[in-house]
Amino acid sequence: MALVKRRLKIKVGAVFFSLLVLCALASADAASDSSPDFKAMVQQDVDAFRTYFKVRFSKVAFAEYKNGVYAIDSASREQWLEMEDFPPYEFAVDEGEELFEMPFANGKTYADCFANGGEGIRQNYPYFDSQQGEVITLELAINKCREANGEKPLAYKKGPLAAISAYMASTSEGNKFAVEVPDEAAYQAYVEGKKFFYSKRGQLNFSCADCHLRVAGQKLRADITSPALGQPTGFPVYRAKWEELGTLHRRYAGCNKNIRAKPLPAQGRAYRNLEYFQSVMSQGLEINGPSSRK
Amino acid sequence: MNKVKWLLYIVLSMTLISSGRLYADIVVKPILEEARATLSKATARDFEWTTTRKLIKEAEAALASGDEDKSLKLAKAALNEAEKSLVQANYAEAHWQDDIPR
Amino acid sequence: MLVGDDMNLSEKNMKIDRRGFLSNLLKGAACIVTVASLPRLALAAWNEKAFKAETLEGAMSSKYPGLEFVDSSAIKLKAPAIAENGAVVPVGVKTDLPDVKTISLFVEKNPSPLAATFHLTPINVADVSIRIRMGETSNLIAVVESGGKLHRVQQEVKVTIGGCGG
Amino acid sequence: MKIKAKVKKDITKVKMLIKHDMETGRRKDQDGNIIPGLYITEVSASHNDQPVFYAEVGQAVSKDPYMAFSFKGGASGDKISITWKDSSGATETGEAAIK
Repeated sequence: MALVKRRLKIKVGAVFFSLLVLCALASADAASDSSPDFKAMVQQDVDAFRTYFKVRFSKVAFAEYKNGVYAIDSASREQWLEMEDFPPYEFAVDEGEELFEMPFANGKTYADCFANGGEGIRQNYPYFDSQQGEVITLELAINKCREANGEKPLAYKKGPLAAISAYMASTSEGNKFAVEVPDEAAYQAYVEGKKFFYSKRGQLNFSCADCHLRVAGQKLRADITSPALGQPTGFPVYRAKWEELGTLHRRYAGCNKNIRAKPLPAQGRAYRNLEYFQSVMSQGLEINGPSSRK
Repeated sequence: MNKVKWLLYIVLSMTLISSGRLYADIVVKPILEEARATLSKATARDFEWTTTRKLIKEAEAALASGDEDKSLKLAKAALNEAEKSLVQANYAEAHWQDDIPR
Repeated sequence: MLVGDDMNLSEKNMKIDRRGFLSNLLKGAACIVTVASLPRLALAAWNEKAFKAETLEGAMSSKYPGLEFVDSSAIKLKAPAIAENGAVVPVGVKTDLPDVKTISLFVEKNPSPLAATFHLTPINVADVSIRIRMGETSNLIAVVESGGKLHRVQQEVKVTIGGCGG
Repeated sequence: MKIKAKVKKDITKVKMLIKHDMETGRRKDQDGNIIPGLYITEVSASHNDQPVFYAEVGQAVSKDPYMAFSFKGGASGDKISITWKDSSGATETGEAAIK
């Protein structure tokens, strides 16, 4: 409702005025939170985010958002189902399993680094490490595990690391995203990610939200954009465009390039915070990675 | 007499300026320098565009090959982009909350 | 150290050299021998001329010389109207026509239009599928050889380039 | 290679996924050199050592080729064997039991 009102105002031409009002509203929001309850603030965001999509796509069930654009586009969904029937990423999952089980030089394995031997835990990533003061994604944790055991880190966008991540996701299929924002430091990281999501970037001046929230489901150039809700659930993905498996941060870099913004480093702080925000927004949705995308 | 002297000065300095090197030093290089400095500010804020660095490189190449006019054009374009990306960063800082569903 | 090993692993999976071929032969000796001794297979070797033809007409006439085409509604060609990505286009061909000997798929505008030929025997159900590449928007043509005739159906598949991938 | 075979109402459906780059001979590497063509040309399958499928394919088949076919008969536990050959003459055979 507020959105519609705002649009009207812009149409009328009172851009400046409406922005002023919004700024005032935003700062009023911030000022009124003298004793912040982070969990409640995050929950409010989550609810508003979900409601937005519920209104936009009233026929799409919440659980469906784990399927990306295929949740809202029936024509491409059919092709996607054909791919998922015998998906090319099955090779990568096997490879990932082999790598996962292969002991390091010191005799230990990945299983020693993770809770529950690394099985069925994808939904708990990323999490905020209060001691380190940073967001830990699954891919970062895999490399931290390697380094703790005297091995070289793997490249973050594709290849062996993507395969291991795919295998770990495959053992977690159906588990629901359970990423939380426990304290103030975590909330800072979450807000950084949120800020990235809503900030316009690149020569084309688009934010993540422009394509995947405001015009989600509409044709942008040749493609229908996927809804932001549930975006991280299916990663890593095998993209037809890549003809191989790639991680979420590889996709972020591709998105940024599309809007002519210089991509930021995979697993750098900015993308990790973005993944954190997106995963929090997707809480309650099932893990179904790896999956195939166009 | 005085007028003639001034005219001579002007003609002389114009020839000097338009004679490649000096023109590059006085006009093109400062703009390029400013473009670089502005871009690095945008980069530091994670708002660099994929197109700007290319423009700077092209301007440098044109300068090296002695095409000052082309270089000036590219340097100006680069500076323009770098400034816009910085404006974008500032805009985002002030307005990123505008599109949040509430 | 492990990085290197990872590479080897995938290479190992990928590389099937002559030696690998030999050991595979030994493993699957029985089946390969029977396959090779089948008259049908002895007849149908890879049709290089048809696969290397650069025009639709050239590919069709090399594949099915001297036979006439009849447009047929008895063939079900399942392909997307708009391909998600030209690199992977899922295609299925089904028919109730009797005595199907071969099913071929042609992509008119591909550099080499013939994509595949499936050879069927009476034991088969005429229902095949495959994922193919399409370089650009093009007609996709399915040909079913049945009862000494060639039945044909075609459909346009749009391939979009330059999208941001959703 | 991965094979999935399932029998339903006396009809066995066999699906396969083959790990192969299917280089068309038209792609270029990072230095702009053409990557030589190397693609699967033939695929054959047998059921309990009896041939049930044969396909000739070309460069137009996607990377990591997927194909499926069906035949009458076949019972749970029967052996399906699939062999492919590529343009360099390399081959691979894979086996699976019908489910």
